[in-house]
Amino acid sequence: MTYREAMRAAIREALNRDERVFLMGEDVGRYGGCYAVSLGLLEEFGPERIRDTPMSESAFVGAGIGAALGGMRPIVEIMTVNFSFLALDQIVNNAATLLYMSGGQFSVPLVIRMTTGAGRQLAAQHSHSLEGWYTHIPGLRILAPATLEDARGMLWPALCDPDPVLIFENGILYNMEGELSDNPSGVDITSAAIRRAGEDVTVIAYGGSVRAALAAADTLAGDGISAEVIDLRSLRPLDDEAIFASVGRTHRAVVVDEGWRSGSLSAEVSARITEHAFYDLDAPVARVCSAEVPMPYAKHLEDAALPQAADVAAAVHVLGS
Amino acid sequence: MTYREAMRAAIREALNRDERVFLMGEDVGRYGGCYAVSLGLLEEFGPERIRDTPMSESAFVGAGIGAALGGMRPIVEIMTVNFSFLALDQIVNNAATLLYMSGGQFSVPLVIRMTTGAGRQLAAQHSHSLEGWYTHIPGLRILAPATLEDARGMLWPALCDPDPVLIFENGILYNMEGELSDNPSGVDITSAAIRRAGEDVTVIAYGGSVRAALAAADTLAGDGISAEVIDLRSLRPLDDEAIFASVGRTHRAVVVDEGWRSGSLSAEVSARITEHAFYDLDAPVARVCSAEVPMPYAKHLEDAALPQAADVAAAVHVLGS
Amino acid sequence: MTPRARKTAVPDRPIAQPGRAADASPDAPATSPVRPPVTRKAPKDGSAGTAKDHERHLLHQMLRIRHFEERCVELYSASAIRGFLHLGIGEEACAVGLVEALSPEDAVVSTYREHGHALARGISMRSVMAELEGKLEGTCRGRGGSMHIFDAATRFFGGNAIVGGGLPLAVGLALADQLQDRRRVTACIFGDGAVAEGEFHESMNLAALWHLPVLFCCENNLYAMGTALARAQSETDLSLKASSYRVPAWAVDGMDVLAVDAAARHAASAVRDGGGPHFLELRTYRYRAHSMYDPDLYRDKAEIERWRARDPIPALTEALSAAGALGEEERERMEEEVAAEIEDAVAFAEAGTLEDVAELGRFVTSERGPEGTPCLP
Amino acid sequence: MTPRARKTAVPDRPIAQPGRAADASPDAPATSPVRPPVTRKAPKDGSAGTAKDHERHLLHQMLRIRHFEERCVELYSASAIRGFLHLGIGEEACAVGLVEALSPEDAVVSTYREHGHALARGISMRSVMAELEGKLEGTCRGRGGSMHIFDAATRFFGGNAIVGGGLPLAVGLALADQLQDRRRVTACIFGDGAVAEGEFHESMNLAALWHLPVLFCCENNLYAMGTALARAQSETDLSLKASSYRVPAWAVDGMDVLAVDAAARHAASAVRDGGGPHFLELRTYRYRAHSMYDPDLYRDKAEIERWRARDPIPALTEALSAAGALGEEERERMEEEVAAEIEDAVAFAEAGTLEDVAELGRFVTSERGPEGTPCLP
Ligand SMILES: Cc1ncc(C[n+]2csc(CCOP(=O)(O)OP(=O)(O)O)c2C)c(N)n1
Ligand SMILES: Cc1ncc(C[n+]2csc(CCOP(=O)(O)OP(=O)(O)O)c2C)c(N)n1
Ligand SMILES: [Mg+2]
Ligand SMILES: [Mg+2]
Repeated sequence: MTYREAMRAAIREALNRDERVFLMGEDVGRYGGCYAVSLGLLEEFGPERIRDTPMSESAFVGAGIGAALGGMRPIVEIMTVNFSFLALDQIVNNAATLLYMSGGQFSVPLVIRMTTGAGRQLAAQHSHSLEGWYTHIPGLRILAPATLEDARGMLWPALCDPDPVLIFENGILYNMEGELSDNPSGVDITSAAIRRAGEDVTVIAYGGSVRAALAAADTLAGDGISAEVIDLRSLRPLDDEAIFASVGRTHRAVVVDEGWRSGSLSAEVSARITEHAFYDLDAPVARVCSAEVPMPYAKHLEDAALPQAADVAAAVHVLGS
Repeated sequence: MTYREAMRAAIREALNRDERVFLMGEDVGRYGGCYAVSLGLLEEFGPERIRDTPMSESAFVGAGIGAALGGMRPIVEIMTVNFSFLALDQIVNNAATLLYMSGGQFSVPLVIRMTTGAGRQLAAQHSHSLEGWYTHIPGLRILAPATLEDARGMLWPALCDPDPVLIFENGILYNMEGELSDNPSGVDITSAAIRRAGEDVTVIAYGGSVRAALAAADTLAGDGISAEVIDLRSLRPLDDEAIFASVGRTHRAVVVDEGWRSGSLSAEVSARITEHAFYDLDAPVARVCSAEVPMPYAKHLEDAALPQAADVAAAVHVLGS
Repeated sequence: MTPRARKTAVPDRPIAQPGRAADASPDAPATSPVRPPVTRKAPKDGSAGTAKDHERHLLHQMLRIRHFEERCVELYSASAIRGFLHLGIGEEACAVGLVEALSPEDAVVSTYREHGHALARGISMRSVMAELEGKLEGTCRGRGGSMHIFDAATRFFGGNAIVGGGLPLAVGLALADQLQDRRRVTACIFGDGAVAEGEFHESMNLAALWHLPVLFCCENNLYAMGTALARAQSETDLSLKASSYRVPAWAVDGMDVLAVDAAARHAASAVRDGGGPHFLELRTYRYRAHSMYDPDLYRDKAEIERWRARDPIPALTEALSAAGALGEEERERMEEEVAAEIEDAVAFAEAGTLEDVAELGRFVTSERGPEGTPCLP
Repeated sequence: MTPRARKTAVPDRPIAQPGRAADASPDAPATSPVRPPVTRKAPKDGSAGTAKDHERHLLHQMLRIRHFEERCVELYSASAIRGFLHLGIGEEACAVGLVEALSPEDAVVSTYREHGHALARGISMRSVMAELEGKLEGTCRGRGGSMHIFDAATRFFGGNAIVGGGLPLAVGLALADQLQDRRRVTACIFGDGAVAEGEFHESMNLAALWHLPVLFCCENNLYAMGTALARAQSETDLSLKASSYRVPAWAVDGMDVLAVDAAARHAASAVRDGGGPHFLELRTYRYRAHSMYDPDLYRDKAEIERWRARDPIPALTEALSAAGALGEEERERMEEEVAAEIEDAVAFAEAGTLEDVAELGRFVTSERGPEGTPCLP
C-alpha cells in the first residue's frame, strides 16, 4: 500500500462512517484528484459527495466553512499549498476566527487537505512549504502525516475535531510504500512521535523531512553518534512536552524544516527549546532548512536548495564539536 | 507634524521627484485614504497619479506589479494587512518571485504600503500584525517605520529599490506627533537603530511595539536596570549585526512583537540570537508577544491580549534573576 | 440528485430581466422602481392580521432601527461604543423589507453594517447594544462589537467585516441545506463595493452552477466608502451583472419598504421552491458617513438631501396615515415604545459586565464537540 | 485624461455581440465559427509578400510548434524534461493566429501551457528547449522550466503557473502603457478554467473601468484539467460573460488559424487605437492529456477524434494545396526545415550547461537597479 492509498482509504472510511462527510475540490472527482488520491471515489460515492469544483479557491474553501456551519463535515482539498493563498482570507479571517468572534457560538468542523513541499521540479510557483506559516494562526490545528499510518489515521480524528484542521501532505510521500495494520482507523493527533530513539542529539523533523532526518541518523550511527528522531506530526499545537523531554535527555537539538529558514516553523521550535531548556543545552539549537530562494526548476539547483540528509548530519557534527 | 503627515510628505516628495511614481489603492483619492494619509493629494496630483481603485485587492496589487514591470514606480496602498490576504498570491507568487523565476530578467520595483496592528478596538478581522509572516518570503524587503523620521524617510529609498518593498505602518502611530528636520528625505533602510542605549539587557522591538519597549526601559531604569532598545526598522532582511553586537554587550535579550507568539518574527530573532551568541547569553532569549487569540473588541480584553510595557519589564525581570 | 440534474431545472435565461427603468444614480433618486410581478402578500406567514397590520409592523421595525442607530451616534460620542461603527441610517427599508420576508429557519449572512439586519431578525436590542458596548451580555460576549454580531438562535451568521468574505459562507450554508434536503433560504447581504471583489464572482458562479438556495441581496447605496459606483464598476447595472451568471435578478427601490418586502418574499419563495439562487439589488442610500471616521468629502450635500426626501420612514408613515391606517396617537405610541425599548437596551448594556480577562483564551478552540460531532468510540 | 473621461469613449454596449451561433460543445465541434466583421488583412504589417506567403508562414509556425511539442513528449519519456509539462498540441492555431497578430512592442502574458506562444513570439527554439531541459542557456537559466518561460527581448512575461495570476499583471502592463502614452497592446492569454477565478472578474472590471489596452484571449479548450466547462461555469458562453463587463467580445473558431489571425488583428488594432480592452474566446481543444501526469479519464475517445478531424494543420495544408499555393515539394521542405530546427534546438539544449550551484542565491533580489531606477544622489 502507498501513502496515497492510505489517504484514500481514510477518506473512504470517513465517507462510509458519517453521511455528513463529503469531499470537495478541484478535480477530486472525474480526474481522480490531481495526485490521484481520490481516484475511484466518485464512482463509489457519487458526485454529491465527491464534488468537483470550478477553479475558485476562495469560494469553495469558504463554502466548506459555510457547509460546516450548516451541519456538514466537509473535507476540502486544495490541490497544493501554493493555491491556498487564494483562499487564505477565508481560512484565517473566517475558519480560524468565527468561533472566537462569535463568543463561542459557531464552531467550524472543517478539514482542509493540501499537498505541500518541493522535490519534483515543479519550480517557484508549485513548491512552497508553507505549513509553518499556517501554524501562526490561532484557531487552526495543523497536521503533517509523515507515515502511512498517519496518512491513514489522522483524517478521522481531524473530522472529529469541532474546529478547523489543516492536513499537509508532502507530495514526495504519495508513492511511499508500506504495510498497515488491519484496524488502522484513528491515531492520536496531539502528540509528536519518536521515530528513532537515540541519546546524543535530538533531530526534530516533520512531514517530508522525516526521511532526511532518519537517513541522517543512519549516517550518524556510523560515526558513533546516536540521534533521536522526533516527528512533530502536529505542527499546531506543538507537542512541547515530547520535544523538551527528548532534548532534556540529549542536550542537543537540530530542527529540520523544508520551509525557508527565516520565519519558519523551525524558528519557533528553536525559540521554544531555548526558552524552556536553555540551561540543559550543550550547544545552540541548530536549524537545517531550505535555501531562501524561490524554488528553481533544474534538478541540481532544487536539490541544493532543499535540506538533505547530509546537511542534517553535518549540522549535528557542528553541534557535537 | 504627525506620523500621518510625515508619510504624506514622503508620498508627495516621491510624486514630485519622479513622474513614474503614482499612488493606487482603495479610497486613496476622493476619500483621502482610509487613515487620511493621502488627504489632499488627489487635488494636488490628479486622478491619474492618485488613483482610486475598486475593491479588488488581488487585481490592483497585481496591476501594481504589472505597472512596475512596465516601467512605472507604483506605490500601492492596501488599506490594512488584513485585506492583503486577498492579494497574497500576487505578492508571493508574482512580486517576490518574478525576478528569480525569469533568471534575473524582470525586476519588480513596487512599493506596497499597508496599515498593521491592533489597539483600536477593531476586533478580529481588522487587527492582525502579519508583517512577521511576510518576512518569511524571499525576494521581499519588509520595512516598519516606528518614528516620524522613518515614516518620512523610508519611502524614497524603498522606491529606489529595484525589488518589491512592503512598508507596514502601525495604525496606532498615525497620530504620533514630533518634529522633523528640514531636509529629511532618505534614510538608510537596511539597518536597525538603537533607540536607547543600555548595558544590562537588549530589548528588541519594531513598529508599534517600540513605544512599549521604551516605556519599559524607563520603568526598568527606575529599578536600576539599564535596557538597550533596538528598533529593527528592517524586518527582512534583519540587521543581524546590530542585534548580535548589542546582545554581545548585554548578554540578555527580550524580543517584543505584536504578532501572535507562535511562528512570529520574534521566534526568528530569538533563534538567530541563540545560534549566533549562545555562549554569550546569560539567560535564554525571552519573547513578549500578543496572546494567541483573534483580537477581541472589548478594550480590556484587547489590552490584555497585546504586549504592554509592563509585560516587557516583567520579562526583563525574569531574565535578570 | 446531482448538481447537473438540478441544473436542468433552471430556466435558460433569468426569469425576469433586470430592471433598467429604475434609475438610482446619484443625480436622480429612483422614483419609479421596478417591482417584481407579484401581488403583495401582506401578513407574515402564519400570522393573522391585515395588510395594514403588517405595514405598521414594518414601520415599527424601521423606527426601532433608525432610533437605535441614532442613539449609537450619541454613545459613540460618549465613548461607550468604540472601534468602527457603520450605520445604516437611510437604508432601513432594505433591512426590514428583506429580513421580515424570511422564515425563522432561514439563515442571514450580513456585513459590518448589520445592526438593522440583526434587529429585524429578532435579536434582542439589549444584546445588540451590549455587544456594541463590549459587554459580556452582548451577542458575542463583547468580543465582536458593532462589526461582528452573531446569533445562533436566529441563524444570524455575522457581522462579517471583510468585504465579500460572507458570500462564500452563504454558499456553503446553502450547500449544507441542499445536501440535507432542507427547504431553507440563506440570505446573503453585501454592498455595491463587494461586487468588485473576486469572491462575488466565484460565489455567484458556484451558487448558480450548483443551483443553491441563496438569496443574494446587494444593498447598492452607490458608494463603497468614498468610491462611487461608477468609479468602481465598468457595468453599473448590478442586476445585469448578476444575470450574467444565469441568476434571476431584479433591481428594487430600496427606499420603499413595501417594494423590498414584496420583492424579497417573491425571491425567497422562488429560492425555497428550488429555483436556485436569486439576486436582488436594493437601490438605497446611506445618509451618514461611511463610519464614524469618515469626513464624507466625496458627496454633494444636495445629493444627500435629494435622497433624504425619499426617506422610507416618513414615506410609509404618511402613506399609512393617508390611508387612515395610522392615527397620530398610534404613531406616538409607536415612537414611545421604541424609545422605551432603546432606553431599556442602553440601561441593560450599561449595567452589563466585562468578560473576565482570565477568559481571554476561551473559544480560540471549542471546549467540546458540538452536539453530534462524529467521534471516535 | 482621467479614467472617467476616457470611459466616455467606450460604446454603451459591446461593439459586437458575442457569437451564439458557434457551438463548441464537446459533442459538436465548431463548424460555423463566428468571425468578426473584418476583411482579412493578410501580410504582416510592414512586410511585403502576398496573402498566401502569410498563410504559409502561419502553417510553418504551427508546424514548428506541433513538432517541437511532439519532441518534448519523447524527451519527457527520456527524462530530459521533468516537472509538469503541458502541451498545446491541437491548439496551435490559437497561439500562432494570436501572437502573429501582435507587434514587437506589444507584450504577451501567458500561462504554463505557453510553448506555442513563446515560439510564435520569436523566442528562439534553442533557448526554449534549453529551458525545458533546465540548462543555463535556457530563457531563464533553467530555473523556470516548461511552465515559466520569460523573455525580456520579446516582452514575453511568462509562463505563469498560477491560474488567473497573469491577468492582473497584464492589466498593470497596460496601465503603464496608458500612463506613458504608448500605443501598445498587452495580450493576456488564459484558459477557460481561469474564468472561474476571482482574478478574472477583478481584472476584467479594472481593465474595462480604466479603458486599458489589454487584449484578453481565452483559449477555451473545454476543460480545466478534468473539469468540463459545463461543470465549471453556470454560463458557458464565455464571450457573453466578458461582455457583462462592457468589454467587446467575440467567439472565434480556434481550430482555424486564419480566423484567429483575422480576429486577433481586428481586436489588437481596436485596442491599440484606444478602444479599451477586448476579449477573444478561442474555441479549441487539446488533443493530449492535461499534463504528463494526467491519465485522461474524463474524456471520450470519440470526442477527441471529432476534434482531431478539425486539426488546424492539415486543414491549412490542404487549403493551401488546393489553392495551388503549396506544392508537395515546398511542404516537404517546410517539414525538413522544422525538423532541422528542432534537432538543432535539442542538440543545443543537450550541449547546454548547468548553472553553477554557487549561483543558487542570485536574483532573489536585483544585483543593481534596472536602467533608470530613481536613485538617491
Ligand atoms: C476586503 C476588504 N477591503 C477593504 C475593506 C475596507 N472597507 C470596509 S467597508 C468598505 C466599503 C464597502 O462598500 P460596500 O460594499 O458598498 O458597502 P457599504 O459600506 O456601502 O454598506 C471598505 C473599502 C474591507 N473591510 N474589506
Ligand atoms: C490557482 C490555481 N489553482 C489550481 C491550479 C492547478 N491547475 C493547473 S492547470 C489547471 C487547469 C486550468 O485550466 P484552463 O484554465 O482551462 O487552462 P488549460 O490547462 O485548459 O489550458 C489547474 C486546475 C493552478 N495552477 N492554479
Ligand atoms: Mg455601498
Ligand atoms: Mg482549458
